Amino acid sequence: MNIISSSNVTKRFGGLEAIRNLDVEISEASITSVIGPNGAGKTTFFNCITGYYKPEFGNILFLEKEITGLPPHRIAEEGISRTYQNIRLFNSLTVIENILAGEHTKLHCSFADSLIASKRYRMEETESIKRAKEILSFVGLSGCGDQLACNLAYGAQRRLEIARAIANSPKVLLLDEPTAGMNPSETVEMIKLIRRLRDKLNITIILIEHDIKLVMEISEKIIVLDFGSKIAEGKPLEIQNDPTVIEAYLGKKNSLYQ
Amino acid sequence: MKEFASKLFNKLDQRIIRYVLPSLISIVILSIPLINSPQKNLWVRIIGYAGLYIILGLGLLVHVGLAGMFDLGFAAFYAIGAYTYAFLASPHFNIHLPFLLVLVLAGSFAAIVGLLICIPVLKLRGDYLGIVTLGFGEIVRMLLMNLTNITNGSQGIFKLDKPSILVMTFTSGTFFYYFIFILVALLLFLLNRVINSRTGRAWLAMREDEDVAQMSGINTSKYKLLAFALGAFIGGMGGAIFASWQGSIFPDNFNMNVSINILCVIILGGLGNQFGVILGAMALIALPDILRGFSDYRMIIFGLLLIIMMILQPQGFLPRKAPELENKVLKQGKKKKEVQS
Amino acid sequence: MQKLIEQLINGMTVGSFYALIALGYTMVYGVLSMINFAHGDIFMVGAYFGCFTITQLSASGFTQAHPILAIIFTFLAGALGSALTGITVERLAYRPLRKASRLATLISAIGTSIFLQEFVRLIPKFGSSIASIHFGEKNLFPESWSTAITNVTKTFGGAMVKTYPGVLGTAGIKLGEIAISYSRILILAIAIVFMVLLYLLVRLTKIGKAMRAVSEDKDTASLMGINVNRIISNTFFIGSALAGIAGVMMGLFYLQIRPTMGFTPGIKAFTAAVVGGIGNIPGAMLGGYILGLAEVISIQFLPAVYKDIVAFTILIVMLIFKPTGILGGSGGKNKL
Amino acid sequence: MSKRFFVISTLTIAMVLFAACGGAAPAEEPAQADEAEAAESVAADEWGNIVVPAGEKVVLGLSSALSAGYAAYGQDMLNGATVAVQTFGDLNGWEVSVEGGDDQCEGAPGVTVAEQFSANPYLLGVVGPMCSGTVVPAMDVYGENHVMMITPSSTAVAVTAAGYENIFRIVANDDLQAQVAVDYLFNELGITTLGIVHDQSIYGEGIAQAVQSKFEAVGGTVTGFEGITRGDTDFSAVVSTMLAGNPAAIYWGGMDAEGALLVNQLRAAGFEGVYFGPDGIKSIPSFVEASGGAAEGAYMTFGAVGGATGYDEFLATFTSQFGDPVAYGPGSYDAAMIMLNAAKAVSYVDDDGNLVIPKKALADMVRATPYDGITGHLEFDENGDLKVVSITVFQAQGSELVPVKVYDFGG
Repeated sequence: MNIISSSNVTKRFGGLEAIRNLDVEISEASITSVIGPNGAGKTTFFNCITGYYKPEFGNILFLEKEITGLPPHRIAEEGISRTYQNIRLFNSLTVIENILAGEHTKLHCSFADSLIASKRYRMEETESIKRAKEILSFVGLSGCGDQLACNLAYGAQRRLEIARAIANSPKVLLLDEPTAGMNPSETVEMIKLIRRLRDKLNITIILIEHDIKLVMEISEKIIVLDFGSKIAEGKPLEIQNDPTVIEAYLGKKNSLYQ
Repeated sequence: MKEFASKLFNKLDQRIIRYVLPSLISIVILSIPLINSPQKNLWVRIIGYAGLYIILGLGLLVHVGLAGMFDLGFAAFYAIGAYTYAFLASPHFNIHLPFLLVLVLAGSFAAIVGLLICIPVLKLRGDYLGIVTLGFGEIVRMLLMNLTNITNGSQGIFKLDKPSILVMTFTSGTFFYYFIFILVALLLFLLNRVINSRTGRAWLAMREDEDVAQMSGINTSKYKLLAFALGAFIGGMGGAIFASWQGSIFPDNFNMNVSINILCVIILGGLGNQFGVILGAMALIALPDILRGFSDYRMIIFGLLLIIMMILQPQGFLPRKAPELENKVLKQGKKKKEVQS
Repeated sequence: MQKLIEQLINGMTVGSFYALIALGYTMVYGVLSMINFAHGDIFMVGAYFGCFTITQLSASGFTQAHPILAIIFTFLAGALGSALTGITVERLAYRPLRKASRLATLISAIGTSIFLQEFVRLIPKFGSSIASIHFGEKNLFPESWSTAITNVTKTFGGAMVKTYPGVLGTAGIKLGEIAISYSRILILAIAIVFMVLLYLLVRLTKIGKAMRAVSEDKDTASLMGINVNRIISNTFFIGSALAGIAGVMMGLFYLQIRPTMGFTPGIKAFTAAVVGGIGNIPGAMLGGYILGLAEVISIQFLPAVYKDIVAFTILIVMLIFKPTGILGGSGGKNKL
Repeated sequence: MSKRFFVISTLTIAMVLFAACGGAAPAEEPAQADEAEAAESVAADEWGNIVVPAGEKVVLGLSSALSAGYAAYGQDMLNGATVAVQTFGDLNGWEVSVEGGDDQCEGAPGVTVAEQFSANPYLLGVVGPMCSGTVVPAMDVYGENHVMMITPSSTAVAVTAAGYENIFRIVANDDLQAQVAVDYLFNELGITTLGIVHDQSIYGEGIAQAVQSKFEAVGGTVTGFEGITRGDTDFSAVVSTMLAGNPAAIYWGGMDAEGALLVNQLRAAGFEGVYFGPDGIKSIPSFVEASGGAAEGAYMTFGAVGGATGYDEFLATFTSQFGDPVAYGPGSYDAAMIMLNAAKAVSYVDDDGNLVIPKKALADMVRATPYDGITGHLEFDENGDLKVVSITVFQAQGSELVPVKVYDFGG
């Protein structure tokens, strides 16, 4: 069954159409890659799903439920979270605090609770911190929980961003170039992590990626965007052999394997 | 062995920072009015007035330090609180409500106004919010100045009630001194809880990156409003205390310099650190009075000190110290295990 | 009707001052994204340099002989005085805080503002105390020097209001019912000329391009081989010079200057810069004139005391509908 | 975390409860919150004595704006008091020193200065505060600590209305000044239409309101009542709204800086009528100079008549050190002199060789003895206001301010 399905979504910036009549179907617990040349509208598509942009036309369904035009925080509550192309952490907060902030939608104690330090407040605090630690060890960051986020190494920051994103146990996770700027070994780690996210936590993964090798290796379905519209879609092998894709995106066939 | 020693020392160190120092400070602060010297009233006045600015600073801290909402017009809430007191506890309208009640009313009224000004500007950020609040602050002052038939305009309101709790009426500065510092302790206590809660972290996240905060599921509008109302509430209470202490108020008491001073207090103290505010207030409000010896050179010295302090300590005296949650949890985990076994 | 037109002209005059000062705010904001709170006082310093110059020139009879030249010299002195103050302030009070949070810089700027005001006020005291430095019986300076120092400092600053000699006069032209004094026309002209010059400078010249590059992204700019520090100094130089010119204009037109004269115009100009979209040069000019006109127009309908209320209300409403100012880009996303 | 706060807050509460016993006591009767020696010599003087040991200086406090906006006037007052102390010499063998307290013309700092002075055991009394906005909150402190206070400049009616026996004023209050202004405008100059502009300050708007009501009372018509913002420089908008009502005279309620700008812009806009202001604009040279000649012929009221007995000597000493007095220098001189003379009369040296000044006696002496100062004949009524107030109307002629009519009240 489809966890996310968009039908002819269109987003304009002034004159140009960043995405044009985009129909996309993402099946549950799958790993899907969105690829395409720069400016093909990949990130814009993410921004439409997460509610940062409101598309002019079309609608996006999440588990058969209309989420188009909902404010971002509502969509996050529904269970869609994301990471960012250029890492955006809460830099002057500690690693754990970043995750705790990510847990926001899972917690319920109100301002008043915290004022009077109600039972719920105390329990939630301990609970949330425990969960945060579990997440830390899941992404392999345990031990640096009390460092400031900005002091982490680059790869660790990427992982922390994912940790924050999964802190409110989402159903769908949008990864915007998760391995950008990583060295091969870090990339391998990241691939493993992404797999585990899906296998262990059963999270549907949609990722934007330029590293074709990675894409081919990891994804069960690939969506190719060009100038804002979908030009191809299918299993990695189909995409590799799809003439339009080769034409529009990959140029020469063998460049795939560089 | 050596390790153990250093560990022990660290522990002691921790203890000192956590308990001994604050207790010492509070003892010193609390015992000032008890010294029997002609200088007493002066110091009660100076430190007490600094204490008032701690309260205001904590209010603005919620706006700027926690929620990251640049506020250049905080004096407005201070003024609203003060005038609420003047209306409800003075011969002006011949209403004389009890002190504590008016205190809460002043805060609430300031909070309501805070909400009203905040709602339309929720989308504004950074300096744009700053300039709007600045304008708002000025507008409030000018309205106080010009709605003569309500506020008595520039001529101010005199003979405000001295606070009376139960049957006792207090006239001495000593009362205000203690009252202010009890309130400070209470505020510090509560704010600390809030900061280390879901709410507080939502604010901090918002301050760090509003978009990401929202896409992490934080309803930024709601938390902005909450922060603004809370800050305004604290500011309003401060205003009421000021009014009852000074006994007469004029619109000029709430000009832009007041807003700027409060901002200096929290930045000097260290943004996002509620204890920094104490140091900031002491430095900023008490300093000019301590510099009185320099007579008419004092303000130029004050200006210089501001620059130097910022260059030496750009983070302020006490930058925010994040709680060490990871270790804390470890401890608790162990405890649980012990219980089980 | 002709009242209204006269009012509009008044508004334009006031607007010119706001606009000229706002330019400094907006340029500094562009390159450092900081609010230079001391800008209003740099404007004040310029007025004092101008005042000193023209009083000396008048005393020596030069003004009477060549009024035009005298006025030009005065403007030069004011502009230079402010400009030098500006770069000094940047070097000493702001540059050490380049990496710190913008609020830290703000406080430093506030400190600078207090310092400049008090300094100008206390100059005579400093002068006399310097003049009277002596070791044992021996004075550091010979009699003539010390008197000179004392006099110069006395004529330069002090707590008392200083006054420009009224060189512009109140003569004017009458277009039918409408009376416009030449001085107002002069001010409008000067302001507009300098704004156009600045605009061309930033658009066309190499240094202008460098400035825009720095305001886009310091690091990249420095990678492109631009000396960021020098560009920032230049920005302060130009912005402050404009403020100095505004200061001299204010002195020539309103005659009196005082150490605290910078505050109100400073705040108004800052407001104007934000209305226009801070960091945006044409925006600053536009904002200045909008604010100036808003003030006078409001007086047509409301008591004068509501002037500023109206001005600020317009500001707020405008920002609610255009959160980054009229010509502003994405400047609103600046974090604290 | 919160544990630590628990510790502190409980500690706080404990301390407070314990302190409340000590703290509440002065609350009932503030008189006890006074110097230590109050106790021993209460018998001699119900307000206690000022006891200055040999070798110590008697301190004369002066509260005014010594920094920022109004520093020029504040400094002038300080200079006046300094000259007074110089001319007076020693007080029964004790040296007198002037101590300036910078109240910045604002309320809160003014109260702090008041506490500072009240805390000084060797303080004789305080000249000032300068501004009404300072006096009103500060006078409670002076009153409750029985610190002699004489203001040479604050004209707010409220000052002496509070009924403190130790607070005096040697300048006409707003009402009298307004009365004089209105009388001179209406009767002397025969002006029936008046426009009023004020600076929205406690002082300026206060006197402007008084003028408005009094002028309407005598049957004149007020054509406009507008306020300007202090610190602004362009009043042309107000000017043209004012002139729209075309009044025969404009009354300015405020200080000299804005006053000069206003008259300048009025004249530039072609206003030929009378320009009239309160003591706030009687400052030489700034008002006349700053107006760029526009102030020529302008009128102003001022309490102090220069040229009274001894004024020239004062002027000589003053100018030799500080240049020309700005405004309240002479008044400040007289205020100081009154205090010093009274102190000379009531003070005595006790057995331990201390100079003793009984506070109540000092206040009574000041009230009882008239003094012929350089600003005229000064004699107090029971409120501490002048019994006989002489207000002089000055006119700017050339660069001089020439007295044209003297009004005497009471007596």
